[in-house]
Amino acid sequence: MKMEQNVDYLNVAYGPRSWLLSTDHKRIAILYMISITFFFFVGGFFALLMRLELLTPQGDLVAAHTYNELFSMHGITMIFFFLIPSIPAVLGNFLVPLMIGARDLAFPKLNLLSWYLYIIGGIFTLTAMITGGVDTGWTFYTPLSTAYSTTNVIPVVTGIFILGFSSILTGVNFIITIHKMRAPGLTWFRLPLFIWAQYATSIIIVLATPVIAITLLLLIVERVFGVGIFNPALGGDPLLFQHLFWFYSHPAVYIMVLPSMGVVSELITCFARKRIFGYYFMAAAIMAIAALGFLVWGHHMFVSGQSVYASMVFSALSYFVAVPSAIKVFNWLATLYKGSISFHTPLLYAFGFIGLFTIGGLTGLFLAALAVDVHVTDTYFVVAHFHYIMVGGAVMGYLGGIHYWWPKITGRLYPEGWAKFSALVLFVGFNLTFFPQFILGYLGMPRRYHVYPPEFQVLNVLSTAGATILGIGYLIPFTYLIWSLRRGKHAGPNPWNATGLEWTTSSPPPQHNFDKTPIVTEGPYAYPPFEKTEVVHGGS
Amino acid sequence: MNNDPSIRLYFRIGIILMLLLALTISVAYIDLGPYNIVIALLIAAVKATLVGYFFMHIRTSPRLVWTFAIGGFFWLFILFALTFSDFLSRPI
Amino acid sequence: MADHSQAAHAHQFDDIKQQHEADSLGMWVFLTTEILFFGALFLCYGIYRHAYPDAFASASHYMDVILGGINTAVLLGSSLTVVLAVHAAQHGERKRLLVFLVMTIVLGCVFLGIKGLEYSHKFAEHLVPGVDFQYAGPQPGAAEIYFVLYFVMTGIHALHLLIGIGIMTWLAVGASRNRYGPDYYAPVEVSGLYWHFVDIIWIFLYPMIYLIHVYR
Amino acid sequence: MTSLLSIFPLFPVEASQQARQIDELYVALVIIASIFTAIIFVCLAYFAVRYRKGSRANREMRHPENLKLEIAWTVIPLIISAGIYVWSAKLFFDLHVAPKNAIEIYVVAKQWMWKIEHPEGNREINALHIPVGIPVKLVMTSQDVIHSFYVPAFRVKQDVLPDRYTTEWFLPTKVGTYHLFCAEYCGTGHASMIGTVYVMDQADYQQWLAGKSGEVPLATSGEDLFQHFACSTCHQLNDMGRGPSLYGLFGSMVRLQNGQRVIADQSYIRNSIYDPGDQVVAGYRAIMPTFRKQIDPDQMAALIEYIKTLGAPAKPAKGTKQ
Ligand code: HEA
Ligand code: HEA
Ligand code: HEC
Ligand code: CUA
Ligand SMILES: [Cu+2]
Repeated sequence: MKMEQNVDYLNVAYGPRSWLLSTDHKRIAILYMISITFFFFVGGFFALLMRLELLTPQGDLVAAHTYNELFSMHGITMIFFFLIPSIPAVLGNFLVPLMIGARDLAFPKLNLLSWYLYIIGGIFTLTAMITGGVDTGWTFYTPLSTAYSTTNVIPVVTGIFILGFSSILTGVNFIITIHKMRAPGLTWFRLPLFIWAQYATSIIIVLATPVIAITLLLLIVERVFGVGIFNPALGGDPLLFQHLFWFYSHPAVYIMVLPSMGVVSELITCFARKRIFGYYFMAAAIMAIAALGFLVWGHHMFVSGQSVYASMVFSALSYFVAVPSAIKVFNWLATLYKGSISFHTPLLYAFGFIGLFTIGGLTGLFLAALAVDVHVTDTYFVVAHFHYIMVGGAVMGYLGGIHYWWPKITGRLYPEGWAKFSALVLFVGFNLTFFPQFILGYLGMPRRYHVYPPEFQVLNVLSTAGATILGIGYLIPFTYLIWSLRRGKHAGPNPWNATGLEWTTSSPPPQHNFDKTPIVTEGPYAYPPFEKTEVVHGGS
Repeated sequence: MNNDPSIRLYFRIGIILMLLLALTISVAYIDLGPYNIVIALLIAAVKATLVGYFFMHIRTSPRLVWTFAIGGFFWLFILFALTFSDFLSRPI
Repeated sequence: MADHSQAAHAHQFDDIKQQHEADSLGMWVFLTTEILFFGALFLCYGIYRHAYPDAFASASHYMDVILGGINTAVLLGSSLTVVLAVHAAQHGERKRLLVFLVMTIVLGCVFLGIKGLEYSHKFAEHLVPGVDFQYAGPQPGAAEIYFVLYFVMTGIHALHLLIGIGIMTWLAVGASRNRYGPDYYAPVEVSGLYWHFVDIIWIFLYPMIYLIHVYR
Repeated sequence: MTSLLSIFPLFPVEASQQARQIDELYVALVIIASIFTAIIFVCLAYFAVRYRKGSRANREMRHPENLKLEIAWTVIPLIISAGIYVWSAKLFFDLHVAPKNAIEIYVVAKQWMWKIEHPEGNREINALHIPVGIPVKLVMTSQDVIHSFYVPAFRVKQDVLPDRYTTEWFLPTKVGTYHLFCAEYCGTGHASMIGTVYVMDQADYQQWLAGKSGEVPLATSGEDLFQHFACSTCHQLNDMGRGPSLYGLFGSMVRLQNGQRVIADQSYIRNSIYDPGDQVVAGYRAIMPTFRKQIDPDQMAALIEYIKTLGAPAKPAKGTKQ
């Protein structure tokens, strides 16, 4: 075993320069992982304060204005600085070249630039938050954001604007890499679904992000110069802002969830030791979600004063995007059917994803139902819906992926017992936090309220209790994953006996990923028949 | 100057572009009611297509390039179509 | 042998051909984002022109159709010089490459000069929203939106052009050092794509901004 | 069971006609969602146990494709969705067509309060008194940012925008007091921009209207404003003045200079006064000055109510004077 001490991407070079100037996609992925974890805890910290305030109907912990800043900054950090970059910039960055048998992304320097843009954007936004905050909600609706808010709107928005370019660079990079750098024999329909998901996500990023960029730029212009692009008092139309905002932000929700779906497909097949059911439908569904996702943004504007006919069109289209999601859920189930399922932590997260995404998605149908949305829009029902998908779905998928590829990334195994325990804590805490919010919402409790009528208190207390459990649940993996860096068992190249090119190279992979370019001769998920599952390959 | 056929093509396209520019300016001075903008944008589209097709070599590019070029405009069309579907059917 | 033969491919690619294809596709994908970037502005323009047709028409009378026309011609001309530069690079005609690059830079600067002139007129006429806006015509509010969009759209376009000039200068320096040749001209070609795109944007901006009801 | 529901209610009170209908749709959705969730959770659990590694289950099915299944789970959700869509769209459309006999009440929102103006002249703040059994239509605008008028018990909500009228209607069916919330985030005081809706029976309502004596009906104060701002110098009884006569204007079809035709509703009149240049009546010159600075939203409501009283549409050919 001593011979195994070969050079990998982690020990080729040491020192901050070797990281901060690295163009190795694997190192950049680590940089991203550290940064988004930081922002996740910042966002979670805001969430905890919010939940504490909501323990009682009165505003006793923080003042109205502070509370408004809390949810704005919570939403902004979580969406823009955590969830959107989470899977693409960390797992995608690490795995896309590995999974397609390439030595790196097509444009490694742009990749590094993308991280720097992320950091610059983050510093802008973070500084602005610390030095005065922002209180517009993550949606920045005009004219509140341009003419009335007295907070640091401009620096925050500038930060997000810069971040947009970081996103775009990652997207362009992935698209070109997947098009041009696949290993010999790796045809499109031999790609793992994770790659399909990254590809679709990148397409969305590339087509949607420029629109939010220009919209935020116009917002800045309007605020700085006091002109009226979106301000009705000066002849503008605030609904135009909302259209432009949601043209990005609805597709953005698929930027957040598609990569998770890709992860889940990998996890399910690996731990059911079975080929994915309906591979072609799964790939097609991913692309369909990406494309149809662009047609439904108006469902955020049913009561905004948008024309009734437009609302009806957007509602109908929203149902179309639900269908490919249904296809995915059922195909995952069918993959488990007659599998040989072993319950490692990643699979628990995958189960969590499927269950919670289903609930979140189905309640999305409530919101897309026009008349019901009139009642529940801007209430906690919406808050519950999107946390179910984003926290219950996307974040679970991210954690599942982190656990699954942790051995590949670090060469170490995480402690299985603790990991299972924390997955359970998260699941319980999550449901306790957000299920009561569905009821609250239907009862009519508006969102973005820091004081509320006393009859809503019981459910709010439950929710806060859940959030506490959830917070602890997040601290456990944070702790043991760091612990495992030094103390974890050595993993070996393929601890899960998984298929996929990333498992054919050593863990952690060498600097240029593969000793020689792999040649692909079969489709993905070619799991051996069950009798032979004991066979361990790789090793050497 | 050599007489490489593609150079001659480039110059020819250049001249056509200038002629279209002249056309678009002169048409603008005629009152065609709502059709002025239609014609102006049509001419612009033709010019853009010429630049794209010949100068940017879409003509000889792989299909993928076509896809991205057209895809961008198609998505722009989506943005326009659905946004205008709101503004044109108001108020109700 | 000329310098360019040393142009080895970057480590992540298999060969120079793959690298070239990746570079050019990368630029196309980037241009796709640019279509939507400007497209969203065009949408704002479309919405407000639809809402305030008369105000836009009267406000556009403050534009100088001739200067705008000259600028269009300048940019169209620069597209021609760029494509000739790409052609020269491809065929290893080093001197002509340099000449066309310099011509492109000059034309780009002429465009910006004229644009600057027009901007200065707007300042003189108090037609700069947010800074100094006094508008005598009807519907000043809507007219102000027109001018905001005018400045934002042409401003961002000018910024793109400025970046383009920077890239062309960098290419010209490279060309003078013989960096490009038949087997390594991707940077010239890819930058050319960008330049043409900036030209295409202007092709649309010109009629949208300048040519509204000029017959009145 | 009922007692449990009264301690932990799952629905707000149903106090309007719409509330009932929306709750029905909601319950249907809950049932559909529960069925799907149940199917998925049961399958997950069952497969997890049955096909756990090492279990002695029959695993013969090596073909991970099945077109029929795929089509089934594409088409079934599609059909269900279509059903939900039609149902909800129908209700939604009805939410936007107020009955003709609805009382029209003006709502002006500002950071952070609701101002209500009844046609009878009664004004109230953060409170809305209405009679039971009669449809009410709110004509709403905002003085600053976007707000949203939300009464959970009625299941209605509509954003209130600056520089524009939006409307919302409901038919209260149950006497009582209900929450009024501002549902669109509008700045610091958003959470305290709340109020109470009082649904009263007819007699109480009449008494309430009368009780606040000294109120001048909106239309009357509108008439005063009409004189005060000297509108009548241009707008006279007939079209002989410099501007068109406003008699019979409300609800009629107006031909504009640019060839469009528009219905003269509240929004149109408001726009004609604030931005006279935007929609010029055919045959007139755009000489009317804007009154944006002079007339606030409350006065606007009064003026509109006054113009509404100026006779039914009588003249067929408006905007034909040359
Ligand atoms: C990752 C994030 C994510 C995802 C994937 C989704 C997915 C969906 N969302 Fe969600 N949504 C958000 C994040 C997300 N959303 C956020 C952040 C907001 C609020 C923003 C704000 O205002 O701050 C929001 C708000 C929001 C609204 C506006 C609510 C309002 O403000 O009034 C609507 C309305 O239609 C909606 C609908 C949907 C639908 C139909 C889907 C669909 O894609 C869901 C599809 C999935 C399924 C349907 C489940 C699986 C299918 C089955 C189990 C089979 C059965 C299916 C059928 C019978 C059809 N969402
Ligand atoms: C990816 C997106 C994401 C994620 C992960 C979360 C995570 C959480 N969210 Fe978030 N949320 C949003 C996106 C997200 N949210 C958005 C977009 C909005 C809308 C904003 C708006 O209206 O504009 C919103 C709004 C929102 C509200 C509504 C506020 C309101 O309308 O008034 C609430 C209320 O309960 C809430 C709660 C939570 C909780 C309890 C978590 C938990 O999952 C968080 C758990 C994590 C932790 C608790 C971190 C653990 C850390 C510690 C314990 C250490 C302490 C920290 C330090 C020492 C620095 N969120
Ligand atoms: C200087 C003369 C003048 C004054 C003063 C004036 N108006 Fe007008 N108004 C006009 C003219 C001319 C038109 C038709 C052209 C147009 O639509 O702008 C008009 C149009 C209107 C219309 C649309 C009528 C239609 O037939 O569609 C309304 C409503 C209106 N005015 C209300 C008012 C009110 C209320 C006031 C006072 C607060 C007022 N006007 C003051 C000249 C005037
Ligand atoms: Cu007013 Cu919220
Ligand atoms: Cu959405």
